[in-house]
Amino acid sequence: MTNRARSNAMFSKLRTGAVIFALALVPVLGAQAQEVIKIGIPTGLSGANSVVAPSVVQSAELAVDEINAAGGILGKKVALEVADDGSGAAGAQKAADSLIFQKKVNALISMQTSAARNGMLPVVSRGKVPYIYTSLYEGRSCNKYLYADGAVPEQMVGPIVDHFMDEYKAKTFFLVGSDYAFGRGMLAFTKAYIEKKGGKVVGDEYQPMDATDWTAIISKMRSANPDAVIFSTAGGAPNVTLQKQYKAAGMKAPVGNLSVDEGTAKTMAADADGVFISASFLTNIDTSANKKFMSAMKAKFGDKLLTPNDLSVPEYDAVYLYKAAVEKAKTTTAEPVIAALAEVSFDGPRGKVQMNAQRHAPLTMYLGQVQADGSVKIVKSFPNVSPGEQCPKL
Amino acid sequence: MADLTTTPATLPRRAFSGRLVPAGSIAGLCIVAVVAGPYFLDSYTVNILVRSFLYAATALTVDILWGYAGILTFGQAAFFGIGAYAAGITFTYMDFSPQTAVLALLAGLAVSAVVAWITGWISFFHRASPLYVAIVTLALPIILVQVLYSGGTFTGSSSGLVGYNTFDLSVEAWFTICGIGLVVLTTAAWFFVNSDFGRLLIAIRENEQRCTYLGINAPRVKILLMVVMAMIASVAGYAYAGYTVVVAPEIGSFVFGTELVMWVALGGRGTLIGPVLGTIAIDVISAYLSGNLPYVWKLIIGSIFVLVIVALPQGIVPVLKTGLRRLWSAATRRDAAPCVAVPALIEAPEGRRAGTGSDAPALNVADLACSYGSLKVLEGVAFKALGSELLGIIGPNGAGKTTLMRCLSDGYERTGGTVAVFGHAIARTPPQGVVGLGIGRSFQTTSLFETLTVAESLRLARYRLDGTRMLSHAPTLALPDSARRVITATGLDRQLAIECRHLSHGMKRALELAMVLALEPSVLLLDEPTAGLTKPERTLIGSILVDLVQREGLCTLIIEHDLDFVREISTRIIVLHQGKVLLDGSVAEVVGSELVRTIYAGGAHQELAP
Amino acid sequence: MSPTVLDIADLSSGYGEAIVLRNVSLSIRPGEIFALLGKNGMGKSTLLKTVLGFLPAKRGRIKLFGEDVTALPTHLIARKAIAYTPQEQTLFQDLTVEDNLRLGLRDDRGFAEGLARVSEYFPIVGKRLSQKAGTLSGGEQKMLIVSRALLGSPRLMMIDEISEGLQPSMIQRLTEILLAERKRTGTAIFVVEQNVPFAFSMADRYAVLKIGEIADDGVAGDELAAARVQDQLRV
Amino acid sequence: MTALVLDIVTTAAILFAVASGLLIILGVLKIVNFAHGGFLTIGGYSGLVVTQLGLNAWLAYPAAVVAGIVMGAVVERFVIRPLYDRPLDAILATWGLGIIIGQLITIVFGREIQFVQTPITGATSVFGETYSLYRLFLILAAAAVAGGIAALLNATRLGLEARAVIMNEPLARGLGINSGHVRFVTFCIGAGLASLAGALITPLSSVDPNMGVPWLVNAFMLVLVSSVSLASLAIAALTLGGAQVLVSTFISPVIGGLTIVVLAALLLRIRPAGFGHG
Repeated sequence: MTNRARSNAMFSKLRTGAVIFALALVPVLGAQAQEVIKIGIPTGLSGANSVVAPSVVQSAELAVDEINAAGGILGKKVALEVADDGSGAAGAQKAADSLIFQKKVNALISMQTSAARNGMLPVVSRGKVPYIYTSLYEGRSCNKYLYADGAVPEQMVGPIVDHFMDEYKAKTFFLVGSDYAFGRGMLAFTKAYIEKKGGKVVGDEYQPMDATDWTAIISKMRSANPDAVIFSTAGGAPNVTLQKQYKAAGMKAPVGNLSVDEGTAKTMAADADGVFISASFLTNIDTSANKKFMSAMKAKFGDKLLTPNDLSVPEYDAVYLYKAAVEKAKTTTAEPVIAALAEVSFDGPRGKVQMNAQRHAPLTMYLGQVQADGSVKIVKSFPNVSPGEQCPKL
Repeated sequence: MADLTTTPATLPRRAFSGRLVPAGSIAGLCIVAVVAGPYFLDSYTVNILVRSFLYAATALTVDILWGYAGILTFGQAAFFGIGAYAAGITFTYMDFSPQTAVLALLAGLAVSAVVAWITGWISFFHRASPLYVAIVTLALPIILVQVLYSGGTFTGSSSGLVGYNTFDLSVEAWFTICGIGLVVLTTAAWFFVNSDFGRLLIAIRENEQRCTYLGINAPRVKILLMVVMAMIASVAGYAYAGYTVVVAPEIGSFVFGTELVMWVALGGRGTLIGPVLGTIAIDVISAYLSGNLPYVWKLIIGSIFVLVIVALPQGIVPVLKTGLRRLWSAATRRDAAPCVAVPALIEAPEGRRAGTGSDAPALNVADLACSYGSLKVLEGVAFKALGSELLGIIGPNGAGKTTLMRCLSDGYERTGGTVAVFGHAIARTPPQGVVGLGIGRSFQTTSLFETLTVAESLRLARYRLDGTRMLSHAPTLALPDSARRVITATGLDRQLAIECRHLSHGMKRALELAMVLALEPSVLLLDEPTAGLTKPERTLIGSILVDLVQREGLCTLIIEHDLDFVREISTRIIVLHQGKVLLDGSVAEVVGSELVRTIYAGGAHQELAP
Repeated sequence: MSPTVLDIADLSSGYGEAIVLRNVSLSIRPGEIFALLGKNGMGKSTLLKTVLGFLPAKRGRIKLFGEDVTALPTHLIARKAIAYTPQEQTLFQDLTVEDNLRLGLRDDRGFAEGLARVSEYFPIVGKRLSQKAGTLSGGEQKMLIVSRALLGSPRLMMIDEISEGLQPSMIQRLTEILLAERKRTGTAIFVVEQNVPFAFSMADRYAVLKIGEIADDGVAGDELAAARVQDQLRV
Repeated sequence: MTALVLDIVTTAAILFAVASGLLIILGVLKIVNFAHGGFLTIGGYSGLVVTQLGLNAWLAYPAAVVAGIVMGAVVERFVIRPLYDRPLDAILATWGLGIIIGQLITIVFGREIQFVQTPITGATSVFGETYSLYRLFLILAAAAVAGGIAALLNATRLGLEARAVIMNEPLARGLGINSGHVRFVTFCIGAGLASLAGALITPLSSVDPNMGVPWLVNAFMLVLVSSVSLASLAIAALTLGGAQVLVSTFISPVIGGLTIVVLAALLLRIRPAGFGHG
């Protein structure tokens, strides 16, 4: 190639780039056209949460479709704005910046990592929009604009630990988590709970959120030889790699997993066979509300349906809870909507959900066990479990 | 006397003072823009720009390190992270107050300075490869992130720290503060890189080895620079933590470190304004586009980056600038680069020459050996040389002549024996230290600084004795008499503003000699000073050398192939052969030696015609 | 009539901006032994490096076997049935003798036959095949270099200061081998030397290079020329 | 104890397999290929394609090698070739290339984490310890890679020419070796090896578009301390990888993640030749 030809090629490439910029700007500029209620969904489309995030978006899409088909909220259509938060704090800040200040959403409703949620909260405070957090999490995240409709340790840990102690006569436990707010918080509660019940924690180990090599921890587990192990990693890759490597290492102690959802369990199938999980939602819940929800999801997404799970279904509930609150407050203005959110309830696939316990919701919990085909069998249910002390000051 | 002058192909570079006014007015305009910005921009853009400004300030430090001093660093992200975490941790555990705000700032500065110093100390040592610093600075953010991870709940591990109390400032106030900060920083950086000291950085980038032989402690200069740049990055990180109220491992990560380098490369390394504009443009555009075209956007950035590195290594801004300048001169029919003033040459004070008054021989070499693995290049070399001696070193290829020069000028080179300069053993002294003992060395292949002017090159040689200015140019250039004579005799004094790469080969050799003389050495080591010169040029250099030795009493060692030339100028000749001194004697003795003749002509076993 | 083996016309070359060779012209005919003489630093090696394409010609033209190779990349020039032995770093020190020899051919065909042939000249080479080249003595290394050059039966050999540091007896032996090889294959040989007697003992023609220019040239046979050249090269 | 030894050996095997492609490229081309992470990713996704097509899991390995070689050929021709004289720029350009590869994969396969089937599942008993069969298989795989490279270098004409180019490129060219061609082929093989390594490591974890990046730095460090020798690389992988396992097991996995980088950087400071002799 001659120099001239090379520079020509380069300029044509640059020109192509410029055209793409220009095209990309069109939707940005045309964004604030029609009067709609916009719900922002910053979620982990990439990174650790990318395994579950698409199912969260599906839940929200069904809720919005149903609401719009029934006339919207206060007569306005509802629109979704999805943004990738990269499953981390910095990405979540960028996503929230964009959703709140650029897309001007009326509320944020999303399942995110704890890191992302914490990272976003200062932006939410500055942007002053209601924020419903829909993930199960370590608890005690309190902010004027924040509500949560997922499960907290008080609701999740008991069923698994009790089951191990009763059915497996487990005395010694080994805990493994991802080193961030969720992993640490969940396992701190678990440890206290086990010790309160007379069990012993023979080891607790943490790895960074993006770690995928668990060799050293598995060999520690091997030498500690516990009666049962409990995992609480970030969702997605860490979860799956830990489970896979645990299985491949030939470890036999029963596993309780506080962060695996049914969808992820399904993709792992044989690797997760026998794992106990604790959830406020399982696809097999035998209620008419759940059956209706499941068939609506199947109808809407067909082949593309991602298994609804304990991380995605609260998103569906939360969109309805937000609708009820706006209708009660008769406005989308933040302050009245926030006040109304504690008072409204929604009867959905998880049963009746109302976030009236210090910004959190009492929930019906299920102990499930993953089967060889990846489906989850309900072992026991625990109605109306209280989230306990979460945000006494709010 | 012959004149080495050739008409330069290009005009001299524009002077500093000529660009002072435009630079000042551009800075002023920028300040007006950042003050007025919040009134014109929507809140989202203002919000994004605050972050971009802080990134740009950090990119600026990468540019100074990489673009000017040639230190490819991935580590500035770590210092940004240190500053940010200093704020995050302090405000989380000690709450926010004016006192803790100052404390956090100072803590960030101190920690990054110490870490930078250690990094520099590890990276920059005599004969370190330029790749090594890239490796160490690559490791730095990785180490920082792991340290943050292992901090558990104290550092918040993967989640980082959020929600601490911080400065109670509006986004607009942050915008103005960060904007002004960036303009001031960029302006200061501009003065810095265009000062005499900035030229020193470029010299180190272009030819560090030559710098050390000019008595410049390049490792120390680089460590200092790294410390200062780390502190600036730390302040940017501190502001980031104060503004965003979140610190997470990502901001100190290796990926952020590489992004900074990418922004600098795209904008144009070594241009200051390029990296600043590049960073802001890319960060703002990506904030707008990443939501809509997340993958495509990163793909475009990646592709442009590769394209720029391959086809436009100087980056985009310089290309635009050249285009604009061409347009400008076409429109105004005026040349954009006016001729400018150069520093006035003045007489350097006398008497700083090392070894004056010493009784010891200027150079005392005993049992010198040098080997590479099993290959013995020099063995048992011993000789003394005195002031006013012009010692010719001759010998066939591979006899070890250049290695001898190396061993005399760098304490790390020899593998055995001693070298003493006026009675001081050079021990394991790096070249910059040996220069301090009074040795000046010129190189076999011309070793200059391509983009520095003649005056700047000479000033560099004076750095050891006269120091340098950090933010401006000295109006005068003091040179010893000997260097001035070389300059005037060759006509270099009329070309002080010409960049070295535009000089003719002969002029380069003359400049090289003048630079060595500007060091005020007592012992001069010249490695083929006349290689590649024409006959008249050789004669001129030869007469200058003889004059120098006679007038100033310099001890001079000269390697030459041209035996006629050596014969004409030397007072004594040493013949090296296969790493040993074969003969050490007067010119007549050596020239008359049968032994030398056979070595040079090869036919050891044949009778030769007289 | 077969074309000139090597034809250099008006060649200028050097390193960077320094010009080392100025307007050099010379030509070598098939089967001819041509000696280029000169002191250190006069441009002899530079000339060979330019012919091989290691250095770009600043001016002029180089033809090999009638074909213009001035702008050709080194490896293509080297494949034109020529064998080049540089003055320094002539062997792969960490490779075995056998590997060094194999690299003298473009592929492994004909290796056995070539090896048998050069082993006749230098029996030691055939006996030390698995030894690292770097562990050979200086003289043995020279034998290996020459063996590698002879292996491919080239039509032109370019040999840069092979005699340096060699025993007189070894030089004698080398002269005989090169002459025998020319007789066998008709190869042309371009020797670059400082050792005038060695060069003149086999050369047909010679040229003397002084500061990058040809200062003298002629037919090598006569005693007067030898004396004159010797004088030009002495201290 | 047995498990610890096995952990060290298997970790070293994985590191060796991952770093070998980088090593031969650095050796012959004198270029640090930061797109190495991208090539690992390509290998991982080759495995994913094999999984998605429902083919035999063993096919992932040849598929990865082919994909790596093809990609390597394109990259060498258009990006690497102009940068032979600018090694620092080559680091940057190949890093950018890694980003491009990651984004292209994202566009084609989506950015979520996906899983690849494992050709060997389960555990076996080794000296009384239950141990992952796949990790044991990786020891074999690494040995095969090492044997393959050694055979290629020592028993083929190309290997001989490559070694000649490594040791003394001008002389090699003077003997008629087309060093450009040797570089091209070497780069392709290096890319193929990287891709194979990517396919080998994915059954242990998962594939995502940035899966190669965490491996890159460790591989880079190992290659630098082994000064372009296959044997030294094996030693470096065993000692530094062993140190990593020990630190992870007895101190903390987080500090363990630093071990290779820190030890390698210090080693290079003290002894620039690393584990190589020189």
